[in-house]
Amino acid sequence: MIEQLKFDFPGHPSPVQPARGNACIGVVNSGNLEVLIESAALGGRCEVDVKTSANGFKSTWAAVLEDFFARNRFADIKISINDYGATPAIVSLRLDQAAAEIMEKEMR
Amino acid sequence: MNVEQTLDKIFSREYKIERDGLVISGSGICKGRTVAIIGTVDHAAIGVDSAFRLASAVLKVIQEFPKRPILLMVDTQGQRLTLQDELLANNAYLAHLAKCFELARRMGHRIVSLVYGEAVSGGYFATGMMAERAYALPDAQIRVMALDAMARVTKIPLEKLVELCKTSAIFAPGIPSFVRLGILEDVWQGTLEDCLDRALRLPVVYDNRAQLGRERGGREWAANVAIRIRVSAGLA
Amino acid sequence: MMILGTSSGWSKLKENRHQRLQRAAQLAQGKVVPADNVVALLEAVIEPYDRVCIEGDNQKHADYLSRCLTQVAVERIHDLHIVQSNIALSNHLDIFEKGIARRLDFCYSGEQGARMARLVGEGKIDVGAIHTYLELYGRYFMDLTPRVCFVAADSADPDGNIYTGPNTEDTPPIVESTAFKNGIVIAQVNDIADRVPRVDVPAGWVDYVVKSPKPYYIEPIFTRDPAQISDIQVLMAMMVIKGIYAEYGVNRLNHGIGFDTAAIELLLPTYAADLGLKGKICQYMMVNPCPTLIPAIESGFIKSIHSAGSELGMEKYVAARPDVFFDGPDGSMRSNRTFCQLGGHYADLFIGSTLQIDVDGNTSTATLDRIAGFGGAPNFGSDSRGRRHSSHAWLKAGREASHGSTKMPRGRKLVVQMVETFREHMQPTFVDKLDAWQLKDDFKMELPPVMVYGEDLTHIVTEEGIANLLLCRNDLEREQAIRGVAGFTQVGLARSHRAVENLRHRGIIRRAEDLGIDKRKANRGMLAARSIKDLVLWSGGLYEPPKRFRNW
Amino acid sequence: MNLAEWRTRESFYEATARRRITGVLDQNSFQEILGPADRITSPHLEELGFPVSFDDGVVIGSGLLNGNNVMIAAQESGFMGGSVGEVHGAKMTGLLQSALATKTTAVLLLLDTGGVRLHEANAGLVAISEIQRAAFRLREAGIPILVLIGGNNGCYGGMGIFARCCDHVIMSEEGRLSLAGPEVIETAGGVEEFDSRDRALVWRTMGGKHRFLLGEADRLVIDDIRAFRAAAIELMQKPEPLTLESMLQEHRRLAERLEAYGDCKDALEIWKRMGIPGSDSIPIMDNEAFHAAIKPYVASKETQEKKCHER
Repeated sequence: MIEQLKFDFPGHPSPVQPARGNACIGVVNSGNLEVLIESAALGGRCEVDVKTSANGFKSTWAAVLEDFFARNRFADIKISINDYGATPAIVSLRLDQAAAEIMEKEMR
Repeated sequence: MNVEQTLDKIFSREYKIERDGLVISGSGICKGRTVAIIGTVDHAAIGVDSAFRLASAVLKVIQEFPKRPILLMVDTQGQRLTLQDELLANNAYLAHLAKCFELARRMGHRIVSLVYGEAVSGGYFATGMMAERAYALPDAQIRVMALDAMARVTKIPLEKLVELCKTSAIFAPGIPSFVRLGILEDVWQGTLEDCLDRALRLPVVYDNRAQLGRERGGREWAANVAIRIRVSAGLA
Repeated sequence: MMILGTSSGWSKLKENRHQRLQRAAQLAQGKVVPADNVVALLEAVIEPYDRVCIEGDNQKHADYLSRCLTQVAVERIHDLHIVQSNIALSNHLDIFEKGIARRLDFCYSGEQGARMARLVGEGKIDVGAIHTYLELYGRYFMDLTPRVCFVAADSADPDGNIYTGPNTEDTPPIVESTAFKNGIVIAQVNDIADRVPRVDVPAGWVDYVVKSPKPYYIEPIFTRDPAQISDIQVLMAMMVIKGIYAEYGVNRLNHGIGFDTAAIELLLPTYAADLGLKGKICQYMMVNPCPTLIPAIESGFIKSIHSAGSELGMEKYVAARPDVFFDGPDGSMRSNRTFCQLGGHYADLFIGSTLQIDVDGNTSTATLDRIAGFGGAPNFGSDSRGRRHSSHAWLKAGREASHGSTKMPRGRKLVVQMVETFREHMQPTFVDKLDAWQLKDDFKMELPPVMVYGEDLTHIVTEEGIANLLLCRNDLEREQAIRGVAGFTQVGLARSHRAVENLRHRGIIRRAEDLGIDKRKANRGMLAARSIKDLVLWSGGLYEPPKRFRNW
Repeated sequence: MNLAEWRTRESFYEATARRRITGVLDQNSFQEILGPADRITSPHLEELGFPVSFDDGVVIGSGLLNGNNVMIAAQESGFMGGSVGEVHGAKMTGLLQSALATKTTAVLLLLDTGGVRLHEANAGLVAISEIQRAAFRLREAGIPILVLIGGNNGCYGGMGIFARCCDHVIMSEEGRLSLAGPEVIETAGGVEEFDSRDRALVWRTMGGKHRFLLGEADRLVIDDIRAFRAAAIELMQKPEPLTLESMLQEHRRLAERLEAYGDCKDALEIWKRMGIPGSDSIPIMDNEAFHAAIKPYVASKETQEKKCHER
């Protein structure tokens, strides 16, 4: 069954400005995930919605996401994830790719 | 009912068919209108040879009897599952058949299909589902895959599938599902002669299945998504 | 002459051997035994409580002979002591289930590990010890000398000269230990020919030759499809090349057989070449002819490879590259696990993957409910204390380990474990306690099955970076260095952030960015081959992959 | 092999649906329709407790191909085997309908699919039929549909039939185009009928080279996104007529195939019968060598049809 997790992070006080409205990275297949990153009016905060087929890893998700927001100066960003049992290494990689992608004007 | 018994009822015995392997072709008279008959028998597994024969029959009607309506009699267990069929590209033979039906439609032939035996997956897709309007007899069998096989492939427990089948037409085998999704226009009951006659009197449609599916509450997304796309593309 | 000794009869083994041969006299024509006579032959030449060695390698198996052994009458032949490096086939264990054999000394049991565990639990197998390859071969000549051995080979001539084919593997120590201690040597061959292409075992050492109904069982176990290498593995491989191979100038090494090291091999012609490392790293390798080595060989990276065994599909390629591989006068490869293990033990670096690493750096591939063993990895993956020759890499590692102490200069072997912090299904690689301890208790072993001991381990590479354990000054630092690359596992989360930052500052932990590696460039596009077909193209069509690896 | 040249290639087989699209189209020209942010996911997968994808495994939109307006769809290889469910299918049908309304130069379909998504069996089957119907309307209007096949799933089931209902098929050697998959045939007829683990057999039965040799693919290209793009540019303004004449031609071609190879049990026999010297080594030839080897013996689909026509 799919577990739904929601996380909320304070935005960065001097955030970077995304070049695009959204970007989507990754594929929902076994051991992988899809990350949709969007600009959203969230009063400066950041939100993450996770739907995952691997249940019981909330604290791991929290740690991975915390680390991600510590690396990136984001505010007013919404991230939505469809996960099919990816490891934290893959999750971090896809998050970084999504973050880089939304900062680029054109889609590669 | 076998094919002869069914045709007896539709055409009040005024028909003539030839059998070539698992393929039949011929014509009958329904309420004074001559209708071409093309179809398969004996739960045909459709391989390259049968697909080719069906296409020959369609092309013959197009060439010899312009605008004659076609009744497509369906009894198929699906495509034939052999290496040799795939080696010769069974998909190409079935595509060729589909294109022949499309050509017939363009050239003014009404096409009505009737599942009188069984209809399974790719075999139905390339035959009965090519018709302008598709019908079935009440005791016919239609499915994409049997539930136990589906459970095996999708790794969903069989009990769960059986339970979901009670409410969802999306994967439940059987005629009611295919009606609710708009794949079948209707089930023929009562006098079959009248049924065919009525079907041939309906206005020409191109593809009303998504709309029917939505009206009948079987599937909403097909119609809605197509509309949303047209909106997104700035067309509506 | 005065006789001081008390014993008489110094040739009992020889006399006993003669009796055995006599019993089997009717079953052979010369040395050739028809396949149908093999069960009777085994009943004639084997005696209860004998020590029997069955050739079970990584590649070739005396599978027909071992199957025949399951068919002997248990009232005639029982309580055998089997010595065998690799328990790979179900019939290897059937003989224990039936009571034909009882005691077992071995190295590796792989896929049979779970059944082995069950039989040990039921008291059907009495395990002497789980060895490394070199240990077991050594004991063939010490206290575990076989009375009878079964070997497998490609062909034999009617006199009994044997050609092993490219998979010589374990045959030499098995035959030599048996034949020179008056044992019985039985060879299963795929073919009996008038002349063999080359003589790998002289006829004089061989007693019986059997043409098996089917060729010996062989699996392409070292073939890694580049299509399955992930971006993360590419990233880790880039870190290894830049952060370890280039840093130490590693030229003589052994690679494990996983996808991680396959990624390194496939980055040599691209990433490593771009870094100008050709001719500076990876010139001499002790490794099976893994197909993923082809691009590096073809681009001139690798000068020489010695192999423990061959690999299915690589025969023509290996034969066409005699400057790189060890090929016989007949043109085909000659492998030898003993020498490959020996060379690898004295090389400058071992790198491979593992399933678990604890906070002391002990690693293990043992999993619960299985008794598997490690084969050759512990010999490759340990410091060679007897080494007396120097090299740049060895001395540099030694200097790092000595922390500037000037007393006695000495080198260190680089022993690297390359892992992702989580395996599939979110199994953490880093753990507080290895499953090996549980296994030790469950099966009442004397030692937990550890593959690489922490004291031998010098580097850990994960997607998070490289931990150089040589530079750690004490156990506390070492533990933090390990935690510092353990990612989001519990072990990793329990790190001291301050300590880890300090280690990073001192270059003990190095992240991709510290090494100047752009993570976004770490993708499969860097690989010199992305599919088996690419490998075939690199080989000019010489590599003939088994059918199951093809998509063309 | 020239490593420098090889390194400039970008594998179509390995690329995601989005990357295939942006690589095939003119740079920066792709405009996605109903993208991930619209979150049109499959309600049926969700109900069954399976992970969903924001685009339900198919990316659709418009863009430019060599400066011409085209519409394009690409199935995502990794999501549910590229299978067609209700939403997935409706997106493709809607795209084709929009292409008809906007009269684009061509439609490109990058298919990578096992066919019907069994989790949505009935809805998936009719979805493919609706895609097909919409495609026929487009062809009637003279707008060519190009099918590109070179992904991991090949193109099977109803979509395999559909692909050959379009104007042109462009394949790589890695691509497969067929109806029933190897595993399905093995399940039905046993391993003696079809050993699905024998991948060489799978590819010489269903793969790009054999399909090209039979005339089932118009172009056989190397596994490089740019090669697919070049072939698409070449064919995008060449609609295939669907007329009585063209159908009779195709009918004759298929009759000849049955006649010539109907008794063959392996592609190797067919290739031998085609008279290609060294046909046994066809699987191992690179694209260039393959085209050179077969040229004198196998007419392209176009010339085959021309020949039929002349008769």
